[in-house]
Amino acid sequence: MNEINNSLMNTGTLWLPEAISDIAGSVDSLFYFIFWISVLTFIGIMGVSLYFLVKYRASNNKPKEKHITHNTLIEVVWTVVPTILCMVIFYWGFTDYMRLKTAPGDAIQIRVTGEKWLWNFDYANGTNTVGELAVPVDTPVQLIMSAKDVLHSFFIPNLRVKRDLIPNRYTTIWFEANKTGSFQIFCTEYCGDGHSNMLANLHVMPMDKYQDWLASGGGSNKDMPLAELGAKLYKQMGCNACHTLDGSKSVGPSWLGVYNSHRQLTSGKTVTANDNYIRQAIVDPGSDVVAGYPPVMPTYAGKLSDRDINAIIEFIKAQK
Amino acid sequence: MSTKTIKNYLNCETGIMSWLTTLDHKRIGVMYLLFIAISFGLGGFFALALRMELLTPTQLYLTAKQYNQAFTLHGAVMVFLFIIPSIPAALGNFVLPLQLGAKDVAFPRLNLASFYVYVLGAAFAIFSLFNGAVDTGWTFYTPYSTQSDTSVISMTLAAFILGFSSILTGVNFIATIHKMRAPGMTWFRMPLFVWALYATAIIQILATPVVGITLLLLIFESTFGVGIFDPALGGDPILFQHFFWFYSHPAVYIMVLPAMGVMSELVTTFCKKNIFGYKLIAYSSLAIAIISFLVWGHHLFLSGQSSYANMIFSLLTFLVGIPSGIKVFNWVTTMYKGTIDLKTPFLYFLSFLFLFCIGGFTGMFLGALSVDVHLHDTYFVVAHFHYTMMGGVVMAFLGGLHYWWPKMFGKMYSEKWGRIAAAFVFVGFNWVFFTQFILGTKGMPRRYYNYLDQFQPLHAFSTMGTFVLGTGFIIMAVYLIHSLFKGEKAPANPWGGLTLEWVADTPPDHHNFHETPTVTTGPYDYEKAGY
Amino acid sequence: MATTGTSFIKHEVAHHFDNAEQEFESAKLGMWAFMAQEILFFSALFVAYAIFRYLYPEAFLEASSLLSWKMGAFNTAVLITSSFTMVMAVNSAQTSQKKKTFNFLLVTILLAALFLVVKYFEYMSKFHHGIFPPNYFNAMAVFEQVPIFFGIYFVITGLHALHILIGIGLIIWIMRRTARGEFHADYFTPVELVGLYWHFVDLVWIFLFPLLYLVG
Amino acid sequence: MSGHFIIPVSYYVKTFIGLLFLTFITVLAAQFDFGALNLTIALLIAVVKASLVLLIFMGLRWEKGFTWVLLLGSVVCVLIFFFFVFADLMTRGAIDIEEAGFHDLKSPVIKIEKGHAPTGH
Ligand code: HEA
Ligand code: HEA
Ligand code: HEC
Ligand code: CUA
Ligand SMILES: [Cu+2]
Repeated sequence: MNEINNSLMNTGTLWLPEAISDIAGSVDSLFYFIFWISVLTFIGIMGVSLYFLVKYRASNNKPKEKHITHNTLIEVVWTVVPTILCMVIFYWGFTDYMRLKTAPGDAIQIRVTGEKWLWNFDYANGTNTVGELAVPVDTPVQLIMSAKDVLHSFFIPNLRVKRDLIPNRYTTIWFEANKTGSFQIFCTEYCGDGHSNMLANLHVMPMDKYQDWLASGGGSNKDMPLAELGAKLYKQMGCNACHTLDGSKSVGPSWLGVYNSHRQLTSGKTVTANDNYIRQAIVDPGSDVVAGYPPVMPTYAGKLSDRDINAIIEFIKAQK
Repeated sequence: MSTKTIKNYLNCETGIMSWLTTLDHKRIGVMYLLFIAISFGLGGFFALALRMELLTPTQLYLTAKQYNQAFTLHGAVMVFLFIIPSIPAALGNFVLPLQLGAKDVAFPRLNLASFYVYVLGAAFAIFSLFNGAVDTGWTFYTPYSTQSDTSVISMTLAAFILGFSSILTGVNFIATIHKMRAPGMTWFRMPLFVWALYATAIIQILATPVVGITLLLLIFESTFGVGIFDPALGGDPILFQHFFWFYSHPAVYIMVLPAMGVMSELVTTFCKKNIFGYKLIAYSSLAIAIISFLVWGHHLFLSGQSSYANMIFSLLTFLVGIPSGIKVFNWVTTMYKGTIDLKTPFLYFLSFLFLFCIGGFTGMFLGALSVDVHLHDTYFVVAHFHYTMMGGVVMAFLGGLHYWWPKMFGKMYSEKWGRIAAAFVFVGFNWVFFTQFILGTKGMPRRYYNYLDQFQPLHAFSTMGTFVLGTGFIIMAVYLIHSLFKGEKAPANPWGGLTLEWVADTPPDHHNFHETPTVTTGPYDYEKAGY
Repeated sequence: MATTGTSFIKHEVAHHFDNAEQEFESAKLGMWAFMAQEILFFSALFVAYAIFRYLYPEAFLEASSLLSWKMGAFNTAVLITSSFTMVMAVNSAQTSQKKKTFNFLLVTILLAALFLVVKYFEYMSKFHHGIFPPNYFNAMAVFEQVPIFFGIYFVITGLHALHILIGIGLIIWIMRRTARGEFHADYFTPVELVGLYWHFVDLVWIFLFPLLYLVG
Repeated sequence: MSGHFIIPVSYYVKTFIGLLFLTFITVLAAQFDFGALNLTIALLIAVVKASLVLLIFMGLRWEKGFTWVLLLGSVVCVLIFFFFVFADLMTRGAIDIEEAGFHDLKSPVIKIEKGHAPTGH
């Protein structure tokens, strides 16, 4: 699967990124409606002020006049007109919101679990991915979301959808993408150190491709060389949220030079970071905790196949 | 009682103890001012720190945790230590009794107590800074805040204590406004700044205790567990957000209402015109205060709040725009056929008008449900609230500060440098934050330490603006401090203001007025004054 | 109303007020504003209570049955009585009856102390059965949300008890001033204000008693 | 003389007796089960008691307008607080039917049916 190919900055209109669903388009219309009302009112207010500033400067001597302190008509106008505008905006915003909120009954359902700091996606057929959400184009998709630890929020800018994930509770969003390609997913509810690395990719693909993808258990990596797969998993599984490759300390230790080095554990023991140790660190992170770090790494048991783990080990080896 | 001497409140007693134990509202106001300036510097320091980090998409010089602490402390310091007390406690304390023609606030001792409560709260905040800081965001959302290993408890305690300082100020102002008005000063002869402080005081009294108890509950939650915010026990984390915003939304009007009051003073004085729609402005302050209690849910649109509640809150949110608009239009109309004098305070008035309108209009974007789905928790929100808080409230604060500076210290500052600094601040501010509107609509989430490479040009541009803004503040600090020592002596009424504080000496006497003034007209009767 | 007796101290109106009337009214207004603040302070707790009672009615029923309503009822009576003695103290101060004021205040304090003693035994018996705030809760309960009830219970009664402690402090303070003869028909503001505060404490309990002890 | 009012002691005595009596009624009423009315009855009595304390002991009855405004204002605020929080709580999942199907978790999405409150961890 390719990297994100649709930039947020360079597509779409001046203000908004490209919209890839009908509702997103409608949201944009409202955005621009408010935008132009604001711009016009703003120019009006500023223009009038500027005119007064120039016209009634203290240096412009002017005859003494009775001060105007009331004008019922104008006061009513500037109360009533904004009120009406506001009600229009409210109503429009609300109806679109309900459309954004209420999924059609036949939507494909995908479960999303947010945890510090990665996204899990579970498909009905048992396929499970981390950080990669694939959906068919022109088909309604509903995400049933919940969080494992703290609040997270699932945000796809191109679809104009966003919703918080809450522990012990389900929230949902739905969308129907009308364009294929890869798009950015963000976590937008602050969730700690890895918040800004809690990213994922949305892949919108034609139905047949989607079916293949599902059947192969979330895209086949069979042909990829191990080290390359490791590099891919490093990003896809969210290891990069906590581990750097350049030696700088993040939430977890950097992977630079880890392989075969001596690791000081909180238990007081020192061990060598061989293949077994790394494997253990991945599937049961709580067992050996490196000194100086909090025991916060999630377990990847069940999320990574043996081949995946081997691939990551190869990748870590390569970080010298 | 008041013998005619050249003594004023600044030099009638000397020595540090005479300040620390003073019951004079003017001195207490000045002490607040000092602390608030320091807090602003501290908050600004964190702002610079976090903007620097955002120069590059990945790590520049802070770790993720340090960055998170930086924006949390920036937000918490700016909100709790700086902006909430800024206009009411510093300027209001100084000006309110003077404008009412009173000798002091109703409870001078309580006033001093509220100052010390503030200092105590500040001490806790500083303590938490050195005790591991906080990394929860200024909103302290659960369950993250009950799990974070940083010093959340001391910071929430700080906010709790600071809340009480604010409540005491509110209680004091209510009693003062009701009972201490000079003879002849009816409700509709009160200056609009007083009206604004009155509306503010109501919110302070009725909203602040809720955040107090909320933060207390948070503390208990993380120490003993109360369970009500903890999903693992069957509690509801969204409840915390309800509790928090029940206060914190009205709190934004605690900030902006006094700012609007200052605006009304500035526009009349520098246009030499009776204000347009006095009563409407006064009532709209009350209207805003009341509506402000009904809209807190607009911060929860995407939190899992029910759609019914979303609908109600969205509808009510739009209602706030109307009284705010009334004020804006009234100020503009006041300029009509005025005698406009572009002095430094009036420049801040214009900045406020410009920036607050942008801040307010973008609030309308956020209030619209479907649009908020896209914009929530992006830099658009960051830009919105900086336009209202910094662009609105801080501009008004600076305007008020420059307006009353001669009265406070008896010295004039350099008008030329004042204008230059105002220009720097205005340009720098737009530079930093207008950029962030575009970042936000394009999808850049807030509270992000790392970001996508494609956002870098705008982020870097925004960071550059910070230095222009900072320069403006440094210039200001220099000429204001300079004026204290070398400034020209200020006349009693440098701007030709008509409210009662300009009747008092400059700086005012210890007892404010030599004899209690009697009021016979409205506060802004410039027509009678010959304009 | 003239100051009666020589054992009283004449009250000086603070310099920034025009007269005693203005001083008294400001103080009272300020106190009422503070009371409004107190109402909101407790309101959040009541809202939390209402929500969880609505969500988990059975758990609340079970939890409430673990409390002793007899102790609660007794304490309610104690507080009401103390409110009465307080109001009598204010009345005595208003009529310049120094000795009576002092005695009524004393009784009020004793009643407040009695309330706290009962409360102490109540807490102790809860702790004894492993009923602690949720993090330390280790009692047997059928419903899983029972700890939430007790979380709320401990916070709300704890804060109420704190208010009582503060009240006791305030009453001691006005007792000393009463003994010095500062309060009389011309000046009794502090007595009246402390009275307001004390009644508020009673007010909160009036709601707490049925809500916490008598769920059913 | 405004502000200074001295109320006859008999008022206080009567109020005191009334309050004790109402406490007794509260306890008495709790011994019977009125079903859904239990809470209403308890609250009703509490409100009457509170009003007595406010009006007589705290002297609100003799106070001027603004005190009433303050007090009613704070009560209204509390009601707003209650009302809106409940507006959220009671309608979660209500108009978005799709959402309503998914609360097998022990969570306050919507009210857990009577008798079906989950037990054990
Ligand atoms: C001083 C502070 C201040 C002020 C005054 C305001 C004013 C307003 N705010 Fe803002 N707001 C904040 C500070 C402030 N805000 C903060 C700090 C946050 C984020 C907190 C956080 O999450 O960290 C926030 C967040 C915030 C949100 C939540 C966004 C989100 O997280 O998704 C919303 C949503 O509705 C909102 C709306 C509004 C509205 C409608 C107003 C209105 O009051 C604006 C009214 C003014 C005008 C509209 C302009 C003048 C009017 C006219 C000229 C008349 C003509 C007008 C029309 C025709 C519309 N604000
Ligand atoms: C009053 C409120 C206020 C003010 C004035 C400011 C002012 C500024 N803010 Fe802040 N900001 C908040 C309130 C405020 N902010 C809040 C509430 C948040 C949310 C936090 C959260 O998410 O939890 C936030 C978040 C926030 C962010 C988002 C962080 C993120 O989401 O990752 C950013 C990023 O650019 C930012 C930048 C700035 C900048 C550049 C300024 C500049 O305007 C600052 C200019 C000031 C200076 C440059 C200092 C100058 C002073 C001196 C030179 C010394 C003079 C001193 C003396 C005389 C003693 N702020
Ligand atoms: C939530 C943050 C987080 C994520 C995500 C994370 N880790 Fe870690 N990791 C840590 C922390 C903290 C440590 C150090 C403490 C420990 O050993 O448990 C660690 C330690 C390790 C170690 C031992 C390294 C050493 O220096 O001895 C390995 C190997 C490792 N992680 C691999 C991974 C892999 C592979 C992934 C992704 C599939 C991953 N981690 C994702 C936080 C994380
Ligand atoms: Cu997950 Cu932010
Ligand atoms: Cu708000």
